[in-house]
Order: sequence, then C-alpha cells, then structure tokens
Amino acid sequence: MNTAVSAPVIDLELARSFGLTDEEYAKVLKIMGRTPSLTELGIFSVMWSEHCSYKSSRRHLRTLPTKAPWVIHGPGENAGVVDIGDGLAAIFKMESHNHPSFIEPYQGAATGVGGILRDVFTMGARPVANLNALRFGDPSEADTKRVVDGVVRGIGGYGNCVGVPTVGGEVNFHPSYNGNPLVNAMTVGIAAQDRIFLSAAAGVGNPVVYVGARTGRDGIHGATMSSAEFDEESASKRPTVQVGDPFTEKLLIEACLELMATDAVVAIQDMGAAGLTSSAVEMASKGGMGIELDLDAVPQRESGMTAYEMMLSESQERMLMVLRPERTEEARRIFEKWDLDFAVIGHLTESGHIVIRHRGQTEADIPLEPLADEAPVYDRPVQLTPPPAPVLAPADPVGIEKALLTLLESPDLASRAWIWNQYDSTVGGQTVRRPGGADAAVIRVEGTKRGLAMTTDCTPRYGQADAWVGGAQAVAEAWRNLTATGARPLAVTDNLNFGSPENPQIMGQFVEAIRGMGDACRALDFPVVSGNVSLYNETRDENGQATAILPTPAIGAVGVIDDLAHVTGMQMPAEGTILLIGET
Amino acid sequence: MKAGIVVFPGTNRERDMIQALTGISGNTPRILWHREEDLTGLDLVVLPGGFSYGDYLRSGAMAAHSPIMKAVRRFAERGGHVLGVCNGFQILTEARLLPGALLRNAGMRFLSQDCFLKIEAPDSAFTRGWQKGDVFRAPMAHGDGNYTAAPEVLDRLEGEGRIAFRYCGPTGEVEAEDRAFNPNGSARAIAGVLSENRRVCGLMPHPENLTDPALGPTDGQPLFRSLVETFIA
Amino acid sequence: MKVRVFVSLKEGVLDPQGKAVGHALENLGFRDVGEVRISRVVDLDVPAATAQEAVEKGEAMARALLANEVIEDFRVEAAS
Amino acid sequence: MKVRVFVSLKEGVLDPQGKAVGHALENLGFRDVGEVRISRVVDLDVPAATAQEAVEKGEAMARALLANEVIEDFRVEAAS
Ligand SMILES: Nc1ncnc2c1ncn2[C@@H]1O[C@H](COP(=O)(O)OP(=O)(O)O)[C@@H](O)[C@H]1O
Repeated sequence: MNTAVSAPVIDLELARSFGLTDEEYAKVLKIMGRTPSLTELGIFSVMWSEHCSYKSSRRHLRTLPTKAPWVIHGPGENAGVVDIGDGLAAIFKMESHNHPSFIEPYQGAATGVGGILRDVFTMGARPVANLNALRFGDPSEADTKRVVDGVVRGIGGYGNCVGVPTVGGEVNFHPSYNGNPLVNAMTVGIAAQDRIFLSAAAGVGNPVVYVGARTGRDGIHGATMSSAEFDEESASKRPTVQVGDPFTEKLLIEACLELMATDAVVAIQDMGAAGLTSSAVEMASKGGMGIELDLDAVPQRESGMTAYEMMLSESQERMLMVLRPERTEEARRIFEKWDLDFAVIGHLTESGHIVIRHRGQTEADIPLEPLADEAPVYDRPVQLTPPPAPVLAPADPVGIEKALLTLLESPDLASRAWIWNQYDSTVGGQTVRRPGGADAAVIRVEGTKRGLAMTTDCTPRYGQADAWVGGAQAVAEAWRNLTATGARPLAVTDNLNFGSPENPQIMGQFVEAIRGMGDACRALDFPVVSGNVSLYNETRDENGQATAILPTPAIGAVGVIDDLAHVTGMQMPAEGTILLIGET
Repeated sequence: MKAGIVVFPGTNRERDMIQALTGISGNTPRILWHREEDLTGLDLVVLPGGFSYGDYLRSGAMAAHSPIMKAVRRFAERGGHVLGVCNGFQILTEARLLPGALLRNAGMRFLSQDCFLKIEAPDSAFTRGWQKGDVFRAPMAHGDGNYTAAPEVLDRLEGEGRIAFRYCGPTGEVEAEDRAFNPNGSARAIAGVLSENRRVCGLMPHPENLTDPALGPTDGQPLFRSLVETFIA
Repeated sequence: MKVRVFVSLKEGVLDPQGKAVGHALENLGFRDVGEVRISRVVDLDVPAATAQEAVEKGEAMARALLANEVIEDFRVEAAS
Repeated sequence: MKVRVFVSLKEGVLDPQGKAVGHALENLGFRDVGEVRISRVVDLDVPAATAQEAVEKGEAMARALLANEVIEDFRVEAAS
C-alpha cells in the first residue's frame, strides 16, 4: 500500500471539492484546532452535506405540526411511530433515491427500496407494505422509457425478493423530470409498542457491532474522483454504483427481528448515506457518548481499502448496533445462523469524540458535540412567486366526449396496471386492497381485525401554480384517500423534492409548500411524523441553464381501520345511487 | 393433518402458507429450517414461495441442494405428500422430484396478477375437492414460471394424467399461445404437475393467498380442504 | 487455479431471454440479427495442482449446482 | 457471421449472485472456492462481410443494449 506516499494535501481547495464552502472549512479548522486528516475532512463533508444536515431546510421543517396523542415518535428517529391500538404501532417513512435512479435506474430504485426498509425494521418493525411515488420525464423522450423500465424493475426486483408487498403509489410524467426522475419509496411496518428500538447509544464500554453485508468501495463520495490523483490506481477506485442485494436484506430483516425479540440491543442504526460515518456519529451524538472504531475489524469485500474509503462507503444492507456485552455471543449466533457477517468493531467511550483507528494509526479524532451542534444552518433568501391569475373556465372547443377520451389516454391518467403488475402485492397474506382496488391500499394487521390504509399523493402542477396550494392539496388528498377506505387518518410522512435551495425562487416554493402542508395538517389534525428532503433536483443544458423540477412535496400517509368488516373499495356496485360530496 | 413448512434463507411466503393451513385444518404447521433433516410424524411437507437464495443462479437451484431436501426426497420416496408452490415448485423441479423446469416468463417481466386455473386431474390428494374442468382464481407472483419440458416428457405427463392445473380464461378456455390466457408462456399452458405416484405436486400460482374470507374471495380453499380430507380418511 | 464454467440452454430449449433480446435489438434498428442465445459464465478459483484437476472440480460443481442438466449443457475450461 | 459478446460486472461492483453461489458451493463441500463472479455471454449471428465488421456490430449492440456500462464491462469476439 502506498497511502502515505500519495496522500493528498488537505487544504481549502480539497475541502471545496468535497463540497464544503469556505466558511464551513474555516469552521472545521476552528473545531479541530489543526488541519484535519483526509478521513476527518471526509467525515465533516458528509455530515455537513445537505443530505445529512438538512442545512437549508431545517428551520422550515420545524414549523410542521408533529404531535398528537397517538404519535409515539415524531421526526428525529429513523421513522415515525404512531399508535394503532392493541398495543401495536405503525412505523413508516418515505425517502428519495432520485439521482442514483437516473444514473442506473434499476439499482438506484432497488437500493432506494432497501434503504427505506432498513429505516423501518431498524426500529423493530416488521415491514408490511411498500409504496412508491414516481415522477418521470416526457413519455415521448427515449430516455424516459429507459428510466421507467429500470425503476419499475428495480422496485419490483427488490421488494418482491424481500417479500414485502408493494401495494400502492403514484406516477406522473412531466418534461421537468427529464434527466431528473423522482423515486420516492415508502415503507410501513408494524411493531409492538413496548419493543421499539431507538438509535441513542448508551453504556460506556458497550460493544459496537457491525452486521450484514461486507464493505466495498460502493458509492464513495463522488468527491474522491474530482479531487486530484492521490493514487495512481484511481481509475480502479472510481466511485462505483451501489448494487442492492435484496436476498441479504431479507436475511438481515429476519436476523434483526430475531435479535430484537431478545433484550440484547441497546441501540441500533442502519447504515444509509455515508454509512459507517453517519451511523456511528448519530448513535454516539444522540446518546451523548464517545465512540471508538477499529476499522481492521470491519468485514471487507475488497482488499486495501483506506480508512477514508471505509468511513464513506455506501455499501448496502449493513447495520450498526450497540449490544449488552453479556449478550454479544447470543447475538453472534443469530447472525451466523442467517449467514450474515457479525463483527465487534469498537466500543462506546466517555470521551465525547469519535476516534477511528486503522492499521495501528489514528485516522480520525473529532469532538462530536461541535460536529453536530455547529453543523451549518442556513436561512436562505426566499422569493415568493405570486400565484397566477385565476384561469377562466375555457370554452369547450372539442366536445365533452373527445375531452374525456383525451384525458383518459393522457399518461398521467392512463392505467398503471403495467407497473403494479410487476410488483408482488399479495405476499405476506394480509393484503385487503391491492393497487387499483381502492383510493388507498389496505393491509390487515396480522392477528387482528384491524387494517392499515396507506397512500401517497402529490399533484406537482398545482404546486407549480401555487406552492402553498400544492403542499396543502397533497395533504388533503392523502387524507381523503384514507377516509375513502373507511380509515381514520393518523399521520403523514413526506418527501420534499425541489430544485436548488440557492435559488431564492425555489426556496420560495419550498417554504410555501411547507406552509401549505403545515396548514392542512393542522386543520386535519394530521401530524407529520417523518420525512425526507431532496434538493438540487435540476438539470443543466449545454449553456449551463438550469431547469428545476416542478415543486414536488410528495405526501405519504397512514390511517387505521378498526374493523375490516367496514372497509370500502372503489368498485361500483351493480345498483345504487351516486352521490357527489363537496363543491364543484 | 400434520404439516411441515420448509423455510430456506429467502423464503417469504411461509406466513401466508401457515395462515392458510392453520385456517383450514385448525392445526398449526411445524416450521422446518433448511438445515433440519428430521421429518418424522409429518403427513405433508410444504415448500412455500419466495426467493430462496435470492433466486440467484436459477430459481430454486441452491435450495434444492440443501440438507432438508435430502430428507424431503426420502420422505417422498416413502410415499409422503409434498406440495411446492411457486419457488417451492421451482425447487421440486431442480431437485428432480418433479419433471421439467421453469424458465423466465415469456414477457421477461415479473407478473403479479390474478390468473385462472383449470383442474385437469381431480384424482390427487391436492385436487380431490374439485371436479375435472373446474376453474378457480389465484394470484400469481413470479418471474420464472414458464414451464418447459422435453416434448416426450410433456406427452407422458398428459398420457398419465399428471397435469394438475392449466392456465385458462375465466370460463376455462385454454389457449397456450395467447398470453391473456397463459400469462407466462408455459408449455401447453401447464401451471402445475404431479409426480408419478401423484403425491408430489407443484404449481406456480398462490391458492394460499385466496383462502381467508376476511381478505376477499376464497377460491384457494379447496386445495387445502382436499389435503385435510386426505389425512382424515 | 482459475476455471471457467460455461452454461447454456440445450439446443431445442426455448430461450425466452434470448428471444426478448433479439426482439429488442431489431427494435433498435439492428436488422437481421439471427437467433440470440444467452449463456452464463461462472468464474471460480479452485485449489488444484493441475489444469486437469481444476477442470474436474469445475465439472463436479457444474453437475452439482451450476447447471441444470434437464435444460442446460455445460463446458469447463481452465483459464490462465 | 457469429459474434460473441462477453458481459461482466466491473471490478469492485458487488456481485450478489456470485457471492450466494460461492456460499452454496462451500455448503456442498467444495472448500476454498475463491471469489465467484458470474457473467453473461450473448451469442449472435450478424450480417457482416468481415470479422471486423461483425465485431463492430457486436460492440454497437453491446453499447446500445447488451451491457449496462454503468456497472458492466464488455468484450466482443468474432467466433468461427
Ligand atoms: N408506482 C406505483 N406503484 C404501485 N401502485 C401504484 C403506483 N402508481 C399508481 N399505483 C396504484 O394505481 C392506482 C391508481 O393510481 P392513481 O391514478 O394515482 O390513483 P388516485 O388518483 O386514486 O390516487 C392506485 O391504487 C395506486 O396505488
């Protein structure tokens, strides 16, 4: 190995290429009191990325209502948790995998499903349903076909294999998604309320355990690429696309649930974006602990990986947990039974630092408090787009019959059966309403007469006209879809997909959409319990001109049906009276 | 009826099968881990659906070589009843307990939809609750369900009345060349077959998912009732 | 020692994947592509003293798992 | 003229299938099988006057459809 020989110079230029601003790098220097190592710089850059730190969105998200008597855990945990009666809880969240799904639609969408599943079973829930909210470009563009085909196969390929039914979702087409499709995946799980697992680490000396698949050089910070040649072999070290392994995920679900039935687990966290870094930092910070990791013990798929690579790898199907020391061997046996790697890679300390050791060297030593507390928060300039003048009812140029047919054949309204016929919607044996069967999907809560209704909704063109309306309407539609099955709506998860927050007009859309969502949620007593933000959804043409996607605040929502004898669907009975409720 | 359900790494429809068997027989089946080899006391072994070993290499191939399949083979040789559904059917063909093989669906896509099945052989422990020509609905959910076998094997299966189920239309029309009726392109629209002694049965669709009245139609019940009757008698 | 196992569908067995690929190629404007057959190649590294021993191991693995002889043929090569 | 397109995963890209097969072979008693990688071979018959033309067509087809260059590499040979 020639790491020392070819180590890059750590300076502002490298920091910039890692995505840090000049002010952010100055902050790093101040916190560290010295020049950081490459691994440390990598850790700062991912923890302070928009994706992990929510630096542009945080202060706006805080305005959303998150509480209700039935909310057990709101935003801040891996997923939201609500009481559904009988001592059970529904645990759910939605998450985006937009950019990877454009680069490699199959794997991008598949690993998106894998990631959201882990967020839910990490908390102790068995995943019982998946949904997916998809936005694609102009259907007449050749590339749209590639993306649609790959995304749908990928969602099916992963969900079908892990055995979680995919029961609902939505699909829109619009040219603004050319080159930037949206893949928002939602998972709903069910857990016993007294067996919910959180991520805050506790107990000095407790072992930190790595389980699941091995670490490779998957999806390592794109920055390594652009940042000088610090290794002659850099071609072979290019960030590689993450490939999902749903089979390993299925084993991981079963092994984790088996382990969680014991009382071995103190804290657990999935390795999502910036895998080992964010999971270790989050667990330790939330618990106010220090953490020390020995990277030599990390199960590795490739040889010669550096500390930097291991800390930033985004290999899939991995989890980090803190165990009770006396239960470690019992836990090991469970993971070995399921043919999964299990390794003690560190322990908790009282130092308040994250310390990374590798091959006898200390590769990183960062105080956790400032890493979290001094993470940048931006109050970005906002410019509101005034709502357009009301559109007058158009004259009827084509006749109602032609208009109706045109609507029916439009890609946004045409049948989605081609898509959901590729998703196993019945596995698990609890599906009461499949895609196409009702306004929301319905799943029975196993062993009870209760059902859970779930839906995803958003009409981006409304948001384009008026972002407040777009946010409020999405929430209201989700609420209506749940009630249409006979369910009592409980709570919302969201996936806020927007363009660049550095553009004040986009920021305006973002802020207004959140205000609309918040207003609707408050009016309907429908709190937000989890969510995800995806910014910078833009494409640039040859002239550098940016086109942002339509503002797309996708809403996922869950409701409960106390007795499935009273579930409704949307098939018209042969006889009956049609009633229209509300103003037209 | 004492039934055992085999769980391989990647099996995912075992809960559906437990629910169907328990609902109809009143007895909870025994769960058999793929490393077990003891099947004593069982009347029926079920290989449920899923993606054993991820369906990597070929669906069912790796499961077919696991320790429990040696025991299942012995169990079958001694006249035990074995039911394989979906991935279970694929495993039974890979283990040569049933003839033929299951290739990728003709349209190259995973198919999750309801299909109709026609009873061709009501004279088995699995089908005795139906009459020849009966049609029932069942969900299918698979990517590799395109049944194939050498022409002489197919002829022999027909001759010996070992084709248990065929894909058909809602009123029983069998059109092997038409994917509206034979969605995955199976040879001669074959959806399920029987072993020579008629005690091993495999089929691709999922009758177990249509057995609980609380969830919808119950078209799949006769399969499980047939089995219950067989082992009471 | 490295061995490579080629597994292909037997002659006469319909190859749905090959057929779909052939069709897609035609649609992409590649005219007159004849029959398309898709096979699988498994590369392994086995402990063996001679090429012959490696090939024998490869054959044993093909028979045991890598090929389904009901529908597939296989061929094993020692790679260098 | 016959061409053969070899498509394999790029180095470093996870091969879940190869991993599972390696594991299964161990369980079947084939010890010390190293890393297992699974690739695909597509055999085609293309209209071409020379081997070079056939290889070029094969490459065009690989780029257009047969390989996913984000995660896969390919190599084309004219077969005899
Ligand atoms: N991507 C998808 N995955 C699974 N089901 C989907 C997807 N898109 C749409 N569906 C299902 O198709 C049906 C019709 O969808 P949509 O037209 O969006 O309905 P609605 O307007 O009633 O919300 C719904 O049952 C929905 O869940």
